[in-house]
Amino acid sequence: MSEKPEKLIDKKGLRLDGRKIDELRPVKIEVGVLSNADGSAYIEHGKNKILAAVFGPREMHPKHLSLPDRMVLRCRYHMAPFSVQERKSPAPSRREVELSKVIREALEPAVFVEYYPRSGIDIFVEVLQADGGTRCASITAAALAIADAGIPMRDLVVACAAGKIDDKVVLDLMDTEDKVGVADVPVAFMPNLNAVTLLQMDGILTPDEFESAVNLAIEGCKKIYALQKEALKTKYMNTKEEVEE
Amino acid sequence: MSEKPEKLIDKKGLRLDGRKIDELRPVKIEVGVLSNADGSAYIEHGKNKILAAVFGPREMHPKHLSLPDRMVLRCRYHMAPFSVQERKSPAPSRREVELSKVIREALEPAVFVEYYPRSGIDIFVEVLQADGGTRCASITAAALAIADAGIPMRDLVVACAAGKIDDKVVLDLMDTEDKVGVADVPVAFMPNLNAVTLLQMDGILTPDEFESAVNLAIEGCKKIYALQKEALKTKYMNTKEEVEE
Amino acid sequence: MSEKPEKLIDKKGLRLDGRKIDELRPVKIEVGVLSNADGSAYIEHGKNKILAAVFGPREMHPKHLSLPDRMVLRCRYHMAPFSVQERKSPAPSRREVELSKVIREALEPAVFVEYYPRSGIDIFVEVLQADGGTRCASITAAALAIADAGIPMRDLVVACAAGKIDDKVVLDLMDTEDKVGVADVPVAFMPNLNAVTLLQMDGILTPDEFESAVNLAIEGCKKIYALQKEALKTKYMNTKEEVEE
Amino acid sequence: MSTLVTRVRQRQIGQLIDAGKRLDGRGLGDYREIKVEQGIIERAEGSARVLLGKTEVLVGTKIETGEPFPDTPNEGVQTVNAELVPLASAAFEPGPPDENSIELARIVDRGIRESKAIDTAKLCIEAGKKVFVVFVDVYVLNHDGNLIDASALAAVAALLNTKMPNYEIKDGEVILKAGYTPLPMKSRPITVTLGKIGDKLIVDPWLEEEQIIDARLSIAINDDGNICAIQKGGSGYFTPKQIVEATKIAREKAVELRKKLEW
Amino acid sequence: MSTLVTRVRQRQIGQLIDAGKRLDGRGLGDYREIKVEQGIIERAEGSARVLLGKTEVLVGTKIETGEPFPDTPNEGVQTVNAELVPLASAAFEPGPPDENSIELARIVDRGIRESKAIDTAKLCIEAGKKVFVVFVDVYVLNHDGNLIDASALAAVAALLNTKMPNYEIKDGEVILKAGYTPLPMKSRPITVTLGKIGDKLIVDPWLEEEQIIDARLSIAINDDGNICAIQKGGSGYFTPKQIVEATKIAREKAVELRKKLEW
Amino acid sequence: MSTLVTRVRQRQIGQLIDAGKRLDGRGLGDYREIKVEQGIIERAEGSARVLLGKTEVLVGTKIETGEPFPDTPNEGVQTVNAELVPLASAAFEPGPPDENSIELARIVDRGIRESKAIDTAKLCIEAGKKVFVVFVDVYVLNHDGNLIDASALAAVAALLNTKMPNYEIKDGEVILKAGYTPLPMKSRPITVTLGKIGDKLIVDPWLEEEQIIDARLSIAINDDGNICAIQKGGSGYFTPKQIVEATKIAREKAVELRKKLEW
Repeated sequence: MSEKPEKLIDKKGLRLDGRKIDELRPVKIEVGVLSNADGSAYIEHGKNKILAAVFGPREMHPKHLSLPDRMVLRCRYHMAPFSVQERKSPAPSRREVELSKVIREALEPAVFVEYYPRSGIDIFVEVLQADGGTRCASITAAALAIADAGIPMRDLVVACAAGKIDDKVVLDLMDTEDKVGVADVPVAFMPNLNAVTLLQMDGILTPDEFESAVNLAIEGCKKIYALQKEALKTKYMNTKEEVEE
Repeated sequence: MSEKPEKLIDKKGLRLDGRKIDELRPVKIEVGVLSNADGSAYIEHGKNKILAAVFGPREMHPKHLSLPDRMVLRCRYHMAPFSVQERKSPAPSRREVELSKVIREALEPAVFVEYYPRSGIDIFVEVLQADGGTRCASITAAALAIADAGIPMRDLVVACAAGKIDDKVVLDLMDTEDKVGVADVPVAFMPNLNAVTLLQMDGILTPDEFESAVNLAIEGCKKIYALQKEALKTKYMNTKEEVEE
Repeated sequence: MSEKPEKLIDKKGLRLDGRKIDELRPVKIEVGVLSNADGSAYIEHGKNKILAAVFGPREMHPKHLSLPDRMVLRCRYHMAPFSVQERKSPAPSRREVELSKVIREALEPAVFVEYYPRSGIDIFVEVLQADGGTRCASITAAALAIADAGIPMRDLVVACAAGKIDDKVVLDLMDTEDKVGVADVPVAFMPNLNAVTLLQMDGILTPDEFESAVNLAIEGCKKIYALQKEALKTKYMNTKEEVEE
Repeated sequence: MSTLVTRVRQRQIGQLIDAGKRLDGRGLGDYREIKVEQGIIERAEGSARVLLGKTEVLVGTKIETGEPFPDTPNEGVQTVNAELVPLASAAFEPGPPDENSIELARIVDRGIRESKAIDTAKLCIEAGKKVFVVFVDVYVLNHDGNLIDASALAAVAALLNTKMPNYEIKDGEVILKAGYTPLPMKSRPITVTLGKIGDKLIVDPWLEEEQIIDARLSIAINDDGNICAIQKGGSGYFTPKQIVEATKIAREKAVELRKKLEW
Repeated sequence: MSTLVTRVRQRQIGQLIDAGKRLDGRGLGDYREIKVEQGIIERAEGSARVLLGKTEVLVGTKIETGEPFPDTPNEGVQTVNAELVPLASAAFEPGPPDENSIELARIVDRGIRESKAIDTAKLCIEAGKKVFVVFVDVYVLNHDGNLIDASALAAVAALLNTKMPNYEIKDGEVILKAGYTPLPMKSRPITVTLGKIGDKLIVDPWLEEEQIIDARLSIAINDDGNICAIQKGGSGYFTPKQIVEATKIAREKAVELRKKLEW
Repeated sequence: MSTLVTRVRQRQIGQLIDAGKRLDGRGLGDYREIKVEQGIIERAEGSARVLLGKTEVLVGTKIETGEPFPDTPNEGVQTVNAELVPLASAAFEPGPPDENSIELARIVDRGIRESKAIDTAKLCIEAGKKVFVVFVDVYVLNHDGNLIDASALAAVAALLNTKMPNYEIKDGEVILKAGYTPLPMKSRPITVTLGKIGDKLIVDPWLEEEQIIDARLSIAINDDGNICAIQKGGSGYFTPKQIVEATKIAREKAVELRKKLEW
């Protein structure tokens, strides 16, 4: 176990990894990385390394799970055994079951589910390395995988957390800040629709701090949104090149 | 762990809780206690607190379990984690699986299963607090829940145990008597048909003691039967009042 | 735990149980030993005691596992809890899952699966006592159970291991030789077709040693093949007698 | 109810809410009638039953000894489990916990944990080796909507009702002594759930409302009015403005609900 | 067999029994032929195979060391498991134990436990810490009816055949010594199962009879003729008078079956 | 792809191989392009990613302390697990490991174990009580055929990349010290899989070839060219002659593949 640091923000206002209070960790996104999935994306957000893949729209098995008027989304968020400090059993933990649900519910508002009645899509998220904020990075990647599968969406969904460490509201907590900090507020957002599709909170915040945290997280979301669109464009350009060759 | 008492019957012939040898614990029954179930009942038998609910008759899932010429009964006897001294895991134990089976088989002779071919009912029993004799109290409550669901029955089923403590055959063992005593004989009975639908025995009894125990248990059943019918009548009166208002 | 012997082959070239290097353990086979199975066989190979039974050809459950153009084979290799030194949990181990697969794949080449489209057979193998080489003895017995069920086969499948103990390549390793020895090479064979249908290896062998081991195992197979055919004939004779009586 | 009747009724519920009204006569910000009974399961170390309209939740607590987590060697352990007992609804099936019961348990757990309601530092018997483990078992007995608030309230009520055995330590063994002490509690978090229908927020949605809300937001509020846990659920969204509005409503309603615990 | 043939045959079996006869020529109170073989699995600490007509059950025992139960710190542990092995019947499926195999195991267990057949006090190695655990694994190899009696008989036969390792204790560790001692046994309970068809009781119902009986009653009888466990099964009932009659028959048949163990 | 197209294509693949050619231009004895990247998961004690054509496998290792097996009290423990992650193929479903992932794990495990690749004697902390446990988790990320060779190669690459924490023992407790040591390795086994189509053997079958091969043979070859593990798979057979031929090819290809580890 690593020791708990006394201070998470130094005198210059910088955090353990040198970031400013409202600064994101480096984010790297790639779309269309897996050949068998209908859509896929890979994200590195800080030291998080996450793969997302989408299969479908396809027939549901078992059939009785399908719905006559809409497409069903299923989602599995899963951590690789080697993604964390202590080896994680591959069997899904209660935390993974809950996160699978909230991630699905964060993505669902973006999808035109009524276009594909009686069918379903499966969204698989694999956390290859975890560094705090995996649910947010998972949503960012999964939304791109859905788009990459050619499924019509109202908007991309992008996610980022804000939180409180020491006595400050800060953007995008990394692992140690998440564990030692005061509060964590993950937010998923559809920028074009001004819609929050995931909101959770752990810890203690005053109402004002909470409002600041939500706003800061949304600012972070908007920055990552630009990277999402960039990654989609890159994929599209490459595909176009391949076709034109 | 509580210490084992040396004597379960005192010089006056009274038991640890002051009861006489052939005396029942206090029994309180209420019918129609849950709004979502098709039928339900609640029983307090001594310190046992048990809820029973019935759903159906309804289509069976999976369908291949249904029968062309009769209704299928399913039963789940389950103990709440906080119902016993040491917390019980919510996963069904082997004991709970066995009791689910014998309770189902104790109720089945009372139900006109041939009236509802291709359908099924689910009987759910939840022991909220256990005090010895839960299977008997469960049957007493479950039979009422079936009746409350409007399912035609040959008779109610009522259950009560007799047993041997110290050197006497006694009625209705409570927790300590069950654990420290010599033998326990739970009996379920349909009084109008003179039919024993559950019979188990643990411990050692001579043939004569066994016969006395069965007869004593049946006497106990008959007393509780009166309370069962009272509870049904109360439910019916209340419903009637509601309708007439 | 028994202690590890220093030498597995003595000066006379004899093994711990007095066998010569290329000598099989005693093998006893009986066909048609279970009345409810469609086909069955019992084998004692050394101290291995193994029952195999076949049910089918019959409809598959669940149906979606069936194939339009062929019969499906399913196989379960399972060890009785009391079959080994330390009690084995009855839940299937990873080893049992793997062996179920390789045994199935060793038997499948012998069966005219195309004769029974949309149907399946279940092959159940129960190891009542284990003594090294259970997978081979299981295959030998299971092939007979398939034949006993009247399912058309290209040839019987027979299996036997060779291996290396001390510095010699030897036939048919028993328990201690398997655990302490250098390498084990189980082989399943269809003699009429010169076809190896199971081949595994543990341990370290030079290419030459490996080739010798495979050839020696095949020699062993051929000897057991004669006993297999004898057992089938005995079953057939008895059945004929019964019919003629 | 047939599907057609259901749809007509759902439209009606939606239209009423649009007009600021509810089918059962409540205002948008009103809870159904709430009853809290504490101490009804004598075998449990603590217990409480909450009736929220027809929604009924029973919570029992058990206290056992166990090992602390490696990163908090001086603190007792809190563990919350929720069972959607099949007699509570035709929609609940027996079997291992599904995502709904796991989410419910984790929301209840987080409300208690993040508000530091249990003084876990006082539950340490021997640092790094032996601590008290508090099991909180949420038992949903009748489902008529808003299980989260009913469960969270019943859990805190049961904890406030929980007694710990007195003990002393002899030769590293825990020896129980006569008498009991109340479980040391530091706060009483209240969870308030709001549903969003169109641009309206409603408090305490009941079963039929739950079927038509776009999304829900469950907000745990501490004794001092601070926010200590949030969970958004459902396949819809909230605007940032609605979120701020929801926290305001939650803080007001929490004061109201917390009074039920002072009975 | 087609359903029609089955029904005709079932009616025939029923009519015969009504007339005091059985399809296979037995009287109502007769067992099928019984064979008991002990000690056939050398790797097991004890074993026995019972053939009851075509019903075949193999029981193996294993002895290991383990912890005693907290409420019986000075006693060894007995644990019974039953597997309805899929090769025994087309109706048995592989997988975790279902209610039938669990009930079978618990009936066999209760017969042995309640009659105090195993002298568990002699299986204590170190009070409260280490005792011998006796695993009794019931393995049903062919199912032709009345698995309960065959399994119970095979279990007792296997226990009578069980050898315990000699040992001494050095520095709290169990050291195995040469040689074996028989497992200490105090009684030989026999379980007798009766089926009820209409107002008739039959002993040892075989597979086809099991399909038409209203209910069954399994009664464990101790060496001294006392009753030590009972289990009613099936969806029918017994009258109180039938129950008394059944115990009488069971006591008689138990004497007969127990002789199979004296071989 | 429609079934008809699939069949036409399969016939084409088969005919080409019969003529000594492959659809993707490879010779029968050629591997697809192989890329090995080591150390890409910083949180893991070791890791490697192997690309075999489009087949992608990630292996991570973790090192923890645990108990040795009773029969090897002085040796560390190696344990291999394989997950056919559902994003790797529409044919993979989430859930507990099926027979394919268990077989894959056991083949990878056997290659490492039987070649004594890990020097387990150096992983003993306290004989009989505490040893290092090496977890090797095989994570299949994209399935385009021949998972066995890709997984086995990635596993060895990850082990070669694995660092062990430095430690000292104080009062029976393991105290971690600064710095790391490479995991002690004694050999680098390479597994080569051959498919049989008719009387032809092909190396490294990809997904579409896997669907038409009669059987496969996976052969693990040690640094010195000896054979250390074999697994036949699939519903077909090999002649004894083909087996000998296969081992020859495997020994040649192993030399080629092992070079990928020396990067």
